[in-house]
Amino acid sequence: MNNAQVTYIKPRKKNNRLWVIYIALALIYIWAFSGMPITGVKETAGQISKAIFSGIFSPDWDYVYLPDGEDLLRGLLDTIAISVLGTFISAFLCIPFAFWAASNMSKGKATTNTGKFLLSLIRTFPEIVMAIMFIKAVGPGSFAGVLALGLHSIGMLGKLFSEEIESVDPGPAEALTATGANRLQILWFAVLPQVMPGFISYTLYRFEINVRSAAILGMIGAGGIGTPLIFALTSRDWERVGIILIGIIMMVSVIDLLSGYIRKKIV
Amino acid sequence: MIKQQEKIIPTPQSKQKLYLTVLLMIVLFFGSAIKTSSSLTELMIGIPNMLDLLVQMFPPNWSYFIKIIPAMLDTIRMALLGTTFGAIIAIPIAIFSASNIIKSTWLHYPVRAVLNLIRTIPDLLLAAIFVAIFGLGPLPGILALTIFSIGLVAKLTYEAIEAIDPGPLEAMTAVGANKVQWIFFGVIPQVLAHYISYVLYTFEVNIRAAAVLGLVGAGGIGLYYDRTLGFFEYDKTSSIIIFTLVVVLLVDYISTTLREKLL
Amino acid sequence: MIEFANVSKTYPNGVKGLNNINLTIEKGEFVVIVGLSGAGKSTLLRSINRLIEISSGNIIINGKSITEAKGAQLRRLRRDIGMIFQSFNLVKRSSVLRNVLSGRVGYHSTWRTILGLFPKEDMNLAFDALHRVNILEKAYSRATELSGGQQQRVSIARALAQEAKIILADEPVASLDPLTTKQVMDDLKRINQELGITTIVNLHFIDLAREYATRIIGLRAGEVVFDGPVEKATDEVFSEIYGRPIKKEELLGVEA
Amino acid sequence: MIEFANVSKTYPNGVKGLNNINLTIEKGEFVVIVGLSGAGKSTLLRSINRLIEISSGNIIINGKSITEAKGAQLRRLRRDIGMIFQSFNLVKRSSVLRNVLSGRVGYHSTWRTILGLFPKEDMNLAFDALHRVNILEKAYSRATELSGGQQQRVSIARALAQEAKIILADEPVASLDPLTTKQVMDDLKRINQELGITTIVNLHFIDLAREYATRIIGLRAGEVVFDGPVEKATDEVFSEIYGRPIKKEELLGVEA
Amino acid sequence: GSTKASGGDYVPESLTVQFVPSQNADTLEAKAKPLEGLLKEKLGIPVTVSVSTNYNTIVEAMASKKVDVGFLPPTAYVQAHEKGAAKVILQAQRFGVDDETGQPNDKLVDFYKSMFIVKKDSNINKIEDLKGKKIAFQDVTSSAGYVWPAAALMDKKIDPLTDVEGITVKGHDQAVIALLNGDVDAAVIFQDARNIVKGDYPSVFEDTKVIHFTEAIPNDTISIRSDMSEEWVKKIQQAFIDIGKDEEGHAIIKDIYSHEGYVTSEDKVFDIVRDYAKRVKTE
Ligand SMILES: Nc1ncnc2c1ncn2[C@@H]1O[C@H](COP(=O)(O)OP(=O)(O)OP(=O)(O)O)[C@@H](O)[C@H]1O
Ligand SMILES: Nc1ncnc2c1ncn2[C@@H]1O[C@H](COP(=O)(O)OP(=O)(O)OP(=O)(O)O)[C@@H](O)[C@H]1O
Ligand SMILES: [Mg+2]
Ligand SMILES: [Mg+2]
Repeated sequence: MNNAQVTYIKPRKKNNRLWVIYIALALIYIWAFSGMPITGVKETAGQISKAIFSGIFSPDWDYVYLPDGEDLLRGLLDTIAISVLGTFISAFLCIPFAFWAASNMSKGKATTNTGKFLLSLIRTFPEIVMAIMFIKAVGPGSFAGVLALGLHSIGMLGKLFSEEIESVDPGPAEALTATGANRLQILWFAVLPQVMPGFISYTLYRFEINVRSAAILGMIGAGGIGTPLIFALTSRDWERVGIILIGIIMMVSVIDLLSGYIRKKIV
Repeated sequence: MIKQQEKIIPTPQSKQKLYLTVLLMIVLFFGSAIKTSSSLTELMIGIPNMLDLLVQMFPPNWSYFIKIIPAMLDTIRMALLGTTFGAIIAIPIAIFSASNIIKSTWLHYPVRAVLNLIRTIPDLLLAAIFVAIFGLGPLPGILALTIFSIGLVAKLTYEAIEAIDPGPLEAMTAVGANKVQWIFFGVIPQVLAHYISYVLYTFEVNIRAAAVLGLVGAGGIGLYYDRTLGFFEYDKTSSIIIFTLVVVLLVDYISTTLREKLL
Repeated sequence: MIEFANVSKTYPNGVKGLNNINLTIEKGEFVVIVGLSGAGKSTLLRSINRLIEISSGNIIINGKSITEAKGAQLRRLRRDIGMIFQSFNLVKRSSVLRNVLSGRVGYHSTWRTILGLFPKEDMNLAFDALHRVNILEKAYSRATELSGGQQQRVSIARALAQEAKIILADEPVASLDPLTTKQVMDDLKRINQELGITTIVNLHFIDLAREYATRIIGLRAGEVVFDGPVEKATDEVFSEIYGRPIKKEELLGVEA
Repeated sequence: MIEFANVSKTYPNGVKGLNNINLTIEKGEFVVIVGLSGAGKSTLLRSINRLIEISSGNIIINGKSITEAKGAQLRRLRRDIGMIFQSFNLVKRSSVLRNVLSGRVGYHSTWRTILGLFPKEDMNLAFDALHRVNILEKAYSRATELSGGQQQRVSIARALAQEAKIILADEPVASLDPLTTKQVMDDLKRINQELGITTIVNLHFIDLAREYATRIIGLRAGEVVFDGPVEKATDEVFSEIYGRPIKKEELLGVEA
Repeated sequence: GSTKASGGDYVPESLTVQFVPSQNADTLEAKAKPLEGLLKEKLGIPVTVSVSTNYNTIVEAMASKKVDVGFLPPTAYVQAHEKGAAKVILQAQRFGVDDETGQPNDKLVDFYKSMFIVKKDSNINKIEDLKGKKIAFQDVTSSAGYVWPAAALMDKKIDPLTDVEGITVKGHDQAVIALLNGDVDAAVIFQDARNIVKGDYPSVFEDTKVIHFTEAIPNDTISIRSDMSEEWVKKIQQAFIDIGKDEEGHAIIKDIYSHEGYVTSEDKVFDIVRDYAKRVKTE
């Protein structure tokens, strides 16, 4: 083969534009760092943190099970029930929002943007304000916690779901379009099978976050392990904190293992 | 036409597993509903009470905006640093947690366990420890946000890594790339967009939920939520929400433009 | 009948995929489109069922403009056009059968299809189609578990099951062995002849084109550079289509 | 020299991809592997550079067992084997050039490559390779913006830039037009002859196989059913490979 | 205060009680069941007790009639009363705290105090010295952590917002630690929050000194929804008082809430809270 003269033109990138961005970023970071005083380690650091850690590492095992209730095991069980239901609610309710906000699913930027805006709004609405709203509606207790979690999680799940939808392979949807399928059919046959692993994986992740949000629920008397945790923390009862943490970590790890297993089965 | 193979319609796999899963889901759902004494009718009856609160939130107290600007700037600043540090530390953790990159379970299980631990530590405890070590102020706040960001970014990123197209990885294996090259040429281009999006999301979460900053005496916007709720001044609460929303949308806008430009 | 009237397509990045195409394809024709890689073959095919929006012009199918069609009407038009994709476009995670059945959704109500309640005849159609491309035994496998050629065949089965009036095939045999190639092309030809289904195929093989086509259209850089019955598509014509004289031995298969 | 000793591969779902393969391929050979879709061609090819782990047996490349190789040694062995994939395996979001350059990473230190500091010669090699497959002008496009054939060519360019001692090509011309096909096959042949690079190609075209191969291996259901010089690969042999007599007119291109 | 909150005709068929822990409790348990049992026994109707750490939610829940009885801190009670959501029926009693040692004494009181502490070796010895100094406060909604101390400052003509550098911390324990760390020059805490930190920092009493005690702050209330019938108000009042006197009951409320007993109370007692709220600038 005669190797003809190889000529190539390196395309001119929009370098000047990029520079503006880099400089702006640098300025923002300089501003941010300027507000961060360098403080040394405190004299009391050793003593207090030693007290904290030695407390946490000698957990209050008695608390695991108390015959008259309100112990670690029952707290964790309550927490799981709240998170399961909250997660179910949000995982279902967020799906329409997610499709609404996904740029490759809705026609026109305006639709997508309103969807994204709504999700941002839900996310910005603090969990505690939602909790107050639901306590007014159904009274304090686990149900209010479930609702607050369920509604609040829509914001995050909706966002993550919509991004998952945005990254699907358009090929199968194209094929369905070509067979004359309507939008719902395209979603069902071409999009859902592709996004399902992502959806499930995000839902499981959110479930895990919800388990940990127990602390927020605890504040409003929703039961679960959050209330005793906050009480233990504010009264600096580190042994109690220690055992509760162990409980939560074990629970989260089990959930993580299970979700890893489930994901492997479905991906 | 060519004579074809015999037409034997194969039998589908048993759906037992699917049915079992669905059944388990239903049991979980209703079990939890009973355990938490949830009732839809109760919610329906209570909705007017709920709206009562929303009504009190309007109109927002616009003049409160000016008051919270410094706190908001502080929050943004600390959130920015916390997110940045967290996002950087999250990279190796995410890579070591991904089972399609690190094949040996001996490595990614311990790393994931550490990650679980990081994600489980409650804000209050982090605050107590960091305040004890560094005293009050922005530094413990930033550190607490860093820890939180590591958990969020690393978890989401490693799951994104596990879902990438294995084709290019195969190609990189075939050219004899070492692990680092394999990651840079096969993995990173595929997850970069995801990673950036998760980092920006974490930044947003840090701005919204910077209550931990209040716990360590670093001020921030979380304090104002407590204050306005404590005084039942819902019009002010709503103006904080709106302000936060504006900031979040702004960050979102800037980040999408940036992403389009850089990727 | 498919009519192209002054059809042009410019991609967002400025590449001109099609440049002022005017064509009329009659019912029952077996058209093969040839051209270099990047000539615009896929673009032309995909504009027929409006998988890509053309930039200007109009495409009329059996008297109805698909360019202007909307909603249910557009879906109806598309249902009658089957497509075999160059890159298969299978739902990787779904079973082969489900992929094939997805070709039938245009015929049923949304709810029925979503609940998976396809009528018995549809199931038979799907199994028939799979049988015809020789992968019936893989009906319940996931699409990921198939070899390249097997995936291509699933994609063909989907189009067959659709019972369309027009079939568009974008390099349907690119990954197939000669036997299956022959079988697929024969099948396309047979349904073309027996049922009078208009068939438009993108092909890279000149000899296959000559063997099966009733008409050959040559594309170059988005323009039609040849359009005529297969007898007129001489070697000189192919030279013209491919942009430079083709030596005898370069024509694949015309004796090594 | 590539030696297969009693190589078998069973996929986790029980499908037998390869069944007790014994082969020796000498340096400088141009081997074409033919067989029905699903016969195990890809499996065979991919076991050579150990992209799939074989279930039993041993594969020895130039005296070193790749089956037993580890770490740097395995990488070194792989660096010397270029591969062209059936499904391209490009990083869709990266530029064409970066995809091609990724073929060079085995030659340089980690830091150099991740910082993108490829030496001038590597850049030239990459541009040369792109030029050779006629898509130099797309060097800075993203892989997603290319047509199917163009993507295939990028994948070929990557393997060319790798300057390997063995090239494995899994249906390298499936999506290419005859001109580019010819060019690519010629290129493969040329580097095979000039540089003595052992080349193993999966092909579906009997005539292409006959034209380019020095040796043809026929696979059926994971077993070698023919192995011999191209002269011996008569039509009867192909019938055998494809599992039933092939009529004259079914051999693609042997006169339509 | 308004009087519309008195007298109603609501007769409960079951009772929802919510408890918000008082700031100045040194041991706390997040337990509801024991009190639930005691009340059920005394009242003869089903009772549910829950604990919350946020008094906004309990006030709102009382306002929308989702909670019948709430243990409210004084400031929260005043706000609930203003919303017409609650009226006070009882106040909790605790043992007083010895000003010298910071340890509980055996006087039953229905008020507590807040105090200013500084490091032992500090040259700040009285309120006036605090001008221009860094002080750890709680959030401005806190009686002991902000309102009462701020009033004390204002008595000495020191503006709590401008004349001192206030740092808001969360938790009285954090205020003590901030002081020990030297992050602040003084801290305001309830009497005597140093006990919480003692476990982690045993020498806290030796290393700090008190420079000022504030006026008395009324103890937590037990408040009841405003439309509760007179008869039931009496019944509930009596039930709580009985629990405090009953041996078993006393042990439980002491153990869990560090309450010693309950005495009847009236809205007037909380006028001082309203006065302070009016006087003290929060923004
Ligand atoms: N989405 C796209 N964005 C930008 N340019 C595109 C896009 N798709 C195709 N092109 C360009 O349009 C031209 C025609 O592409 P097309 O896919 O129609 O070619 P083709 O004839 O089908 O080629 P092949 O035989 O390789 O499949 C090519 O130059 C290609 O690079
Ligand atoms: N990952 C996998 N899991 C299970 N079975 C597989 C997998 N990959 C391939 N197979 C099966 O192994 C057999 C051989 O596949 P292979 O990909 O080697 O065929 P091939 O000869 O390359 O076919 P084609 O010409 O269609 O590409 C096929 O029956 C296929 O279904
Ligand atoms: Mg094409
Ligand atoms: Mg193959």
